Amino acid sequence: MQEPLISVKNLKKYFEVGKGAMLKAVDGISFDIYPGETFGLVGESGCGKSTAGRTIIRLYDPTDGEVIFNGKNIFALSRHDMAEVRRNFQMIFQDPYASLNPRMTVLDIVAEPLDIHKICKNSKERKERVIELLQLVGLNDEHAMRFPHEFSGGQRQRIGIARALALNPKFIVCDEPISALDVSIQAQVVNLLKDLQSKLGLTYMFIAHDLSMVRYISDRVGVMYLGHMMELGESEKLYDDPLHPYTKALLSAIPIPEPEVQRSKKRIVLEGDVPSPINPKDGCRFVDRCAYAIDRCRVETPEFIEHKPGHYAACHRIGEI
Amino acid sequence: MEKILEIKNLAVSFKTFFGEVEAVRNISFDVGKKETVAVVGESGCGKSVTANSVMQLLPMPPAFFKTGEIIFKGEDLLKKSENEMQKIRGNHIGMIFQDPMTSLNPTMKVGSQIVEGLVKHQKVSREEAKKKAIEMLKLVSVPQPEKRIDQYPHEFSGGMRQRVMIALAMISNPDLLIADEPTTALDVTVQAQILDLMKELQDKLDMSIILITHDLGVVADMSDRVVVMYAGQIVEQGLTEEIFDNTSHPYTKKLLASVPRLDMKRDETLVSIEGTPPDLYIPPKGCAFYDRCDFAMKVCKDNMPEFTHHSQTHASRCWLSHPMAKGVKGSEK
Amino acid sequence: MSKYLLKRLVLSVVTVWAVITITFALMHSIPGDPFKSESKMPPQVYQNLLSQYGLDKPVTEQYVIYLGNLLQGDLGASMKSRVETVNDMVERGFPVSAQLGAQALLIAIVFGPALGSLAALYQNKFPDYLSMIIAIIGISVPSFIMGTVLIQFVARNVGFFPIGGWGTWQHSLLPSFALALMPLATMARLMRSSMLEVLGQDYIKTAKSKGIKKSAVILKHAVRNAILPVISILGTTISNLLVGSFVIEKIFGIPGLGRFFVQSISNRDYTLIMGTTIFYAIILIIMLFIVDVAYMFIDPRIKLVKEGR
Amino acid sequence: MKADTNLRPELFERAEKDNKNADKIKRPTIKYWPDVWRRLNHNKLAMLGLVLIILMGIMSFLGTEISGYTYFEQNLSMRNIDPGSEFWFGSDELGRDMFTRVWYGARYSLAIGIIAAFIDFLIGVLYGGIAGIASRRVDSIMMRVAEVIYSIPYLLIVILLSVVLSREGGGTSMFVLILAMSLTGWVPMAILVRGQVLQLKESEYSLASESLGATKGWILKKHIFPNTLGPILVNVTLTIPRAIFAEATLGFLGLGLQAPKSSLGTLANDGLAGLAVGNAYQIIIPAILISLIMFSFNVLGDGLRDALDPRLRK
Repeated sequence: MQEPLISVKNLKKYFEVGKGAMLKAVDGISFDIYPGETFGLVGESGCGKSTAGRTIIRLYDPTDGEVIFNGKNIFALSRHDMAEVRRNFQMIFQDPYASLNPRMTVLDIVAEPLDIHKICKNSKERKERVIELLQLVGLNDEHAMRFPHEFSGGQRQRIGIARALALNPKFIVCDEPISALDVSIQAQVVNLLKDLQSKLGLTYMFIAHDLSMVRYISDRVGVMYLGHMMELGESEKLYDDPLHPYTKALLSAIPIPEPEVQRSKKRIVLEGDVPSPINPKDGCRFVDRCAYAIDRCRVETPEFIEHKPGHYAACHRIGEI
Repeated sequence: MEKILEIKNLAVSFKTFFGEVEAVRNISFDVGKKETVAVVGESGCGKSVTANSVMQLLPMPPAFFKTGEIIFKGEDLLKKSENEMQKIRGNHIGMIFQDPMTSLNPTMKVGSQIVEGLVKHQKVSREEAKKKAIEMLKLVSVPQPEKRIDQYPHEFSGGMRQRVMIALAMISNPDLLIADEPTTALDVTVQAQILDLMKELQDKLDMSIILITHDLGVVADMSDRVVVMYAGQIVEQGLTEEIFDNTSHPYTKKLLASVPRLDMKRDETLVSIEGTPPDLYIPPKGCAFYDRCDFAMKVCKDNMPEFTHHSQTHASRCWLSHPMAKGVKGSEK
Repeated sequence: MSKYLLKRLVLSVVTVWAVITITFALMHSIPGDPFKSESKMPPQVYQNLLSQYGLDKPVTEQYVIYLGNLLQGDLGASMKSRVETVNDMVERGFPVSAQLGAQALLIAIVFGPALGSLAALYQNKFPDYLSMIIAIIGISVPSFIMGTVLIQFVARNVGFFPIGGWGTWQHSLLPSFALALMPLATMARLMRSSMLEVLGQDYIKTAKSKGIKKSAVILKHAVRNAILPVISILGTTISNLLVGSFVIEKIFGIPGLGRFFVQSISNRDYTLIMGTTIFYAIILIIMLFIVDVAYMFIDPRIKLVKEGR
Repeated sequence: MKADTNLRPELFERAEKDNKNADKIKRPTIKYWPDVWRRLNHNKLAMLGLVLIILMGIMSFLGTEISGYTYFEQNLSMRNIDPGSEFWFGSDELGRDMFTRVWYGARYSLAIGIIAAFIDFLIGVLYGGIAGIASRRVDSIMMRVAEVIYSIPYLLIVILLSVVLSREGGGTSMFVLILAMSLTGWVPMAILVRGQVLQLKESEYSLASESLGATKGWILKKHIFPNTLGPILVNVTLTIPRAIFAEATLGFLGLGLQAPKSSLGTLANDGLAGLAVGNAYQIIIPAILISLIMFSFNVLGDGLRDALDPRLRK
């Protein structure tokens, strides 16, 4: 079997929100990401998927856990060593309006990673590299001297992608890169990402709440709920044959753009909202909204185990339901 | 079918510093009794402006009506005075908005916000109003309504707030509900709850719904008929099945193809629409989709296509449907 | 909520203590002692005076004694006026100043937000321009100039208004107005921008969609929310009014605490300055505290904002 | 279809175009500060303020030179002369030329306002910046301290300090006035800067920069500082009139500069005495000048705020 590019082990990230209140955004998740694949991470707002992405590339200091890259735990690296590793990890952000500094030209924005790591010897080389990157994402040198506010949302997101590519990274965390965009533009960006992946051999972690898009782009998908990983598996298998009651409900909630299918399908409607991640109780995180919950679910947190080859889930009642 | 709302030749513009923006350009459609009509399109296509025009909630100036009629139960709303409109808003037509986090007054108790319209329209007493507020919260399945009416919006979650908004819009039992992207800001599981709730209430209360959305899945779920808007115009309209199964306009086709489906193979490519919609400061003379259309013909650039009727209910605005375009790539069904 | 109140209370007490200590330290950092300048005083008398005011003791002990006295409500003696204590002057002057301040505050609170709302509702129309002209005059013309102008051009020409002094309610009109103008202008400007922002909010649209009257939309939804930032600057406003009252009382010859304070400054009556300053500080900090508490009741979200996050 | 008559078959051929053109931006590029300047230029009131500030700035130096008098030269035979060709703004009760004294006073008032605003700026940016980037505990302590300082009434402290630091019977030196004003005046700036830094630190472009491997210093320099510049500038512009107003009030209360030096506040104070004996011009002229200065800086500050408002930038 292939060696994973990145191995996430028991990752935890808590935030202190006042006295004795702990927001457990990510609470012990583990998974591997293999080279060249797209690993999708889905879940509803507040499930901790973005925090997980940010913690993995050490934008946030982890509370606990390990991320193994090239045989080393990057959380244990010194600042200096981390700077080297960091060049391999990049990130694309959700809001193309907020993630580009409004006061910098596109040239300076895309060149920022080059400047930080002092890669280019002179301004000519720098500019050439930037234009090369812009062309890679379908923009050109005409756009280099302009400011972010002159671009449309999709164009901005492409600028963000060009910036992320500047250091020839191996791994890119895409944090909801399309959720702020219009439907017709989403496809542009997703196609570009796929295209770049095959061209440059990139590995993605694709975070989103749009389940259909995640299925389309990902090889494997993890489903998060309130800081826990509920289910993980190859995307088609997970979507066709979900194991966890939460995944089932989530999938059945997606409205399908085909009237006959949508109207004839039976929907599992979950009661209530996602509970607060502040000081969550022991036991399964989904217990309050789960139709199959038994007493055991309230006391014992289900283990995350492999039920079918490559298909993991955390539920006491798999097989029974 | 009995029509409850007819929009005829509506054109709405905004006066701005740079000139006139033609946000809605001569649209016509109607809504039947107990019918759900979805208005679909991308941001800036004029769908929200249309919704707000019916309620006359557009800021004027800068907005102004250029032409058109909005006939609601036989009367033209555009001819009504502000006072007359107030008797219709919240009473005969209710509205819910996109973002439940910002559409409730943060400093007013939820109960008072729900009944405020009722108190005005039906002059009910405080006691009755309170009873009615509790009843409405029960109707939209907010738990513990007796306690909840005395709370403030920030004590509610997003999904619960949208339920409150629905209660607020429905309290006077309106004939028409305008829902402007009611589930866009919500998670999928909550979206499913809200959509179910809307359908249930529609059955119970016999009302019509105009559903403004960009989510084709929601459209497929909810609507009887669909109006597709692009650059301030209607490019296609028809029964939901006609729009999805018998798509005519290239824009609608591309829009449908750009959404990934759950049964799609992973190696299929998503269709993307290159470029962006035109700037409505200077609306194009011809077809607005010309720049992004794969099948554009020479005629499309400077000549505005008329509607071609494919059935009693289905029409689209495209030159490819013209008899002279027979045989041109894209004209085949 | 009570936790926040308590925190706020503790902070207020600390502030009061800080003011007392700073004031005390400043007043005792003046080289020499206040009686040195009174020429040719017999040494015995001088010693007596020192011990009478406790000035012969070490500074730290004086500080403790002073704090103790303050706790009992004793603001100290005046050095120049041997008959009246600071407490006497406060008793005499404060009611006058308080009335003046309260009237000015009332004028500002009533007319400031009203003008600001009007300006926002009629943005870029005549009422907007008019309100903003008033507001610009209000922030540009310091109160001592406004006061002088009012005496010169209004009081001298209109017999209705007395030129100065204090007594009837007519006496208080012009000074209250002169004092109110700057806070009124500040509030009007703040209210205008706040109102414009609120009018663009989604919940205003919701309110309109209910079909309620325009006036109800404005009063119950817009003004109610737009006034919050105005209330949050009330503390600063009160502080400005207080200082403004020094000036106004001087111009109009009003026998308020402010005038005593100004006189004590020109007389270099250090104990009086110290006592009055501390009294002012305490009053102000109490006002700030009240404003804060009031704000908490008016804005239901504040509990979350201040405690949670 | 009415247009049918004009339709020729060749119109129904594929149009030759490619969709690649869709990314082209037609409008010319606009840089940030030129755009702000353009916006400010549209604001007539703000421009009036700017012009007045420049004029008054020039006059505060030139004005004392062109009258032929000095600000301290007394001429007891020429007391209380009305404005005219002899004394353009009249003379005061000691026979000094008001024109020279007013501009001399304006120079002091402006200098005090600008220097005090500058010191507030320095301390405020430093303190607020440190609080913004420091750990949450340090930040919380720093803000508590600032809050305590801020709830001490500003002018009360200024008065107290002026009393303590000035010599008996004499006036207060400019240094003391500025020191006194800066003692609490920096707090609003610090609160503003801290808020901005906290907000920008969490902004996605700062996070993006961090994810690229940037150090804190880099982010501060490249992302946070340039984006706080606007609000800081507005605040400085609005601090100047506040300091000038404070100085004028002090001068009016008899705590201003020592005669024969003058500021607009002390001139107004002297003028109040003149008013009592019927020489209204002695107070009106400095009053107008103070008001004009306050007006100019306030409208300029407002204009700048509007010009910098990101919501208006589209």
